Amino acid sequence: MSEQEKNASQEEKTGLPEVDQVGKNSVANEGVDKRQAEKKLDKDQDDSPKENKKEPSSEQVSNVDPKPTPKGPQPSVTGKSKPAATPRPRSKPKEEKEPLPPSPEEPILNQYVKIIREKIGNEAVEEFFINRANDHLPTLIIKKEAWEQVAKLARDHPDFSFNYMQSCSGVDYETHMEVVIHLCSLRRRKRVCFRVRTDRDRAKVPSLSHIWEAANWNEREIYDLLGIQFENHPKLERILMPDHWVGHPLRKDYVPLDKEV
Amino acid sequence: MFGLLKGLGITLKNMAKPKVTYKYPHEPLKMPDRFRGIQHFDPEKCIVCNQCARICPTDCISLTGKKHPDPGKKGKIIDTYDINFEICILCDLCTEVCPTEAIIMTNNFELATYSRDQLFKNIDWLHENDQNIRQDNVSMKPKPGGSKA
Amino acid sequence: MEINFENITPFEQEQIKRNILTTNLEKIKAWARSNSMWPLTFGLACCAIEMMGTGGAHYDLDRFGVIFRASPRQSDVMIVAGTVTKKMAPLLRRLYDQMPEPKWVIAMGSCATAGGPYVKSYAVVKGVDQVVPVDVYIPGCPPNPAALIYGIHKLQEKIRYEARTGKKVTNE
Amino acid sequence: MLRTEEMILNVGPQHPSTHGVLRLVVKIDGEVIQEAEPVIGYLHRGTEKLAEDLTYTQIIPYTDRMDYLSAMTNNYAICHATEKLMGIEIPERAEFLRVIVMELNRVASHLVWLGTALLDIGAMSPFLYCFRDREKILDLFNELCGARITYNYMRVGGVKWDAPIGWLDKIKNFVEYMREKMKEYHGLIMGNEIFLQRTKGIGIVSHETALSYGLSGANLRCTGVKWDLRKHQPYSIYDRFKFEVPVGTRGDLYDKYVCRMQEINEALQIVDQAVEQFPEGGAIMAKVPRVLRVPEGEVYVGIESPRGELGCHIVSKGKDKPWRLKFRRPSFYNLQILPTMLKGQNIANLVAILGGIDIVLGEVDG
Repeated sequence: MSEQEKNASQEEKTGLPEVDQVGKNSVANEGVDKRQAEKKLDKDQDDSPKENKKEPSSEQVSNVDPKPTPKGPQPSVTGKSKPAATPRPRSKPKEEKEPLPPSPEEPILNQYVKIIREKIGNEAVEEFFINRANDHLPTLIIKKEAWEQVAKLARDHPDFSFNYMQSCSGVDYETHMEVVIHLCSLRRRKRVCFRVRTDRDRAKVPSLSHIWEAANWNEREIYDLLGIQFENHPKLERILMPDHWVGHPLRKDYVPLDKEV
Repeated sequence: MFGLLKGLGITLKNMAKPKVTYKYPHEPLKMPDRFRGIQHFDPEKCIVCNQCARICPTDCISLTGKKHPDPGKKGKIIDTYDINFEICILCDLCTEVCPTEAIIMTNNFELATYSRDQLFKNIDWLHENDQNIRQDNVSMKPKPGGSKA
Repeated sequence: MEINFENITPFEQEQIKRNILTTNLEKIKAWARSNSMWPLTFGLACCAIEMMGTGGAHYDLDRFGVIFRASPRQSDVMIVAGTVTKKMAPLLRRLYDQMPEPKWVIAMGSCATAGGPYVKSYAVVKGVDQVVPVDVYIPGCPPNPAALIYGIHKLQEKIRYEARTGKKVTNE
Repeated sequence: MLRTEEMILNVGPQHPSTHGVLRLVVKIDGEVIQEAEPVIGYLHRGTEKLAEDLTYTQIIPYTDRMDYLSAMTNNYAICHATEKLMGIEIPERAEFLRVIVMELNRVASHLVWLGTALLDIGAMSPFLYCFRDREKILDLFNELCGARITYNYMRVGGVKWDAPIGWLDKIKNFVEYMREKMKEYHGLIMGNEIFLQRTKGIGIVSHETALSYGLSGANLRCTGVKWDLRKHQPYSIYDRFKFEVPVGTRGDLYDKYVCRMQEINEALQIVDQAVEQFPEGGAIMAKVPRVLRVPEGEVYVGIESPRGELGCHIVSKGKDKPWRLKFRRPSFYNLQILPTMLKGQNIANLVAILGGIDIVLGEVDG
């Protein structure tokens, strides 16, 4: 996988043949098409929100359920943007009638995806959607292998220039782990959310601490509380808990060793 | 050097100002009405709805009800009502959810004790704690007094 | 000097009572100690801010001879103000051991008393009395400065009472 | 030339000048700090884990205890995030009350900072003055919501208490009073030669470093970056008020001091305007279901707390309890830069620099 990306980046350096460029563009377009198709699906599925709501609750009771929750762990376009579609009193009146009018941030999101796919590779972006509840925040799910490259690109590319890390958190979804970073560009005043998924048992994500210094302690904290290993981290040690602590407390299956002191 | 003297001048000016220190232990300290000290409980008002115990973030309230002694009446009456004041964080959520104002806050804050057992407050203690009860309990409703004038 | 108590007049007796303080050493010691309690600033969390506030102008702990000391070697009282975590507990014990005798501990706030809001947390000690002996508990989250002053007075009373009667105050 | 030896010095966790239970392992060579390593976690209480077992209403009192110097902003962060996820719009009157208390809390928090930071560099009397004036704010809060530090004032959908009778007039008086006092502080501190020598040119941070470390609040603005979430990512009703974002130029301790002092002035100005525009009547709570079932989704909101960007990241799975709640705690980010700032400094500047960052350990450790 990483070899492929290397090739891709090498191609970049050596100057891409035009055919390739066109091909990539078409892929990006495909992504948009797929998205729209999914949107339609969303409309169809919208009728049954209650059933979906019940399922996760039953799952939380029994931790053994191997199936992923229908919406949470696999944040597809349908799942995440559903809250906007439910008939709640919305702060933005334009969203009240139509289930999903095009979001104002959508062209920007598509541009992000296009740039990443051009520069790094088609597989770098797993999924992308707009988090409507959160002020139409563009959200991209990145492949683990491309995580570091995407981060670098996000900081250095003039169309991104996300030079400020707002937040970095880890989430345990019981089926997998996720690292979520929220970036902000002070110049462009735009925000973006990148996510990366990793396996639960051998959670491992490349470290970003050499790109944003802010990631350093954050990754230590995530390692401490959730047990995600960060590759190439300068000092991956426990930061909040004592060194001899057993287990990672924020994991959903964490059982405290001692009740009292 | 001038800056230092200027600062000293301000300090000296403040010496002549009236004292701000409260004479607390010698004179009782008046707390505002909404101050959260410790709860007062009125068993007659309680309808054993369990809402206060459920909303408590630290689970410090425990209560049991029993059947109404008068067989003609429905519902329950309160049997025991305990607040573990060791872990009560005075968040005021219990008084907020209580539909009948059976549990309300008082202003009493002089609660230091020599042992942890004394911080376990039972129904009798809470009922006897009937000084400085908060007057203004309907918090969520707008009041005319809060307006600009 | 011999004083013959047999033949002093009631007037003289009255004068003696008024001018000569009869006491014992223990009581003097307790009086001195209780009026110059120097607490160790063991501020941990929110309660520490209230403790600082008590030291500020409006409540002014100096009135009671309570002057905050930074070093455990110079202090008699430890005001544990805030949440004691499992990471902090050994250090708390060490600081307590470093304090010279006689020493007292005030558990300020519900965190120090019993874990308070964090009673279900994995990282918090459920009450500082599991680590050091506590003399006075002040409930509240955080206790208001006046409650802290009340607690300190309670401790002063305790010191004097113990000296007067020789009994330990536990559950009185 | 005096021969010096490297030595490892352990500062904290219980230390008068650490603002809370921070431990620093400092490697010094003579008087010069070679290396400093903060050890944190002495106040880690597991709020995030506890929050997973609490309903959204029950979490609010816990946020009070995170950054205990400005509990109102913490209250606001969680309420704002939840409201965003549920799509609740809160009444105007509640918004005004929220802004007033948040800005007053910013003043109170900066006053604590001013008092303790100056105590660190050897000035005793500002501490007493600051706490005297802070007490006035706390009394106002006490009257409003019945607590001095841990307010538990805001609710999802509004605020708990309406302003009591005459409260707004008291605020007006306080703003007047505080403006007067700010002049006094100015005279007390600004001209003081000792203060200037201890702060000017100490602990310089460039703005690139500051951004990379994710600093926020006055720590970022003192380096010359104009970034205030109230202005640049407006939330609540801050776009209705006129205020400036003070920035520094050099990024040293003195600039931090100036920035924070001006922030107090700006906060007072916002309070003044909010009291002026305060709406007559109206509800203080939106219509909110009794049991808050937050729809599925994920939300991150950042707000400007006195220490910087306080973020709240909620992952909800459609229950009445959050699946994951994570706070972006500004002090945690701000503290990270400490080793860089301390390198090559005199040991005497350690507490001055630490005081300048303005950390709250309850927030660092979470």
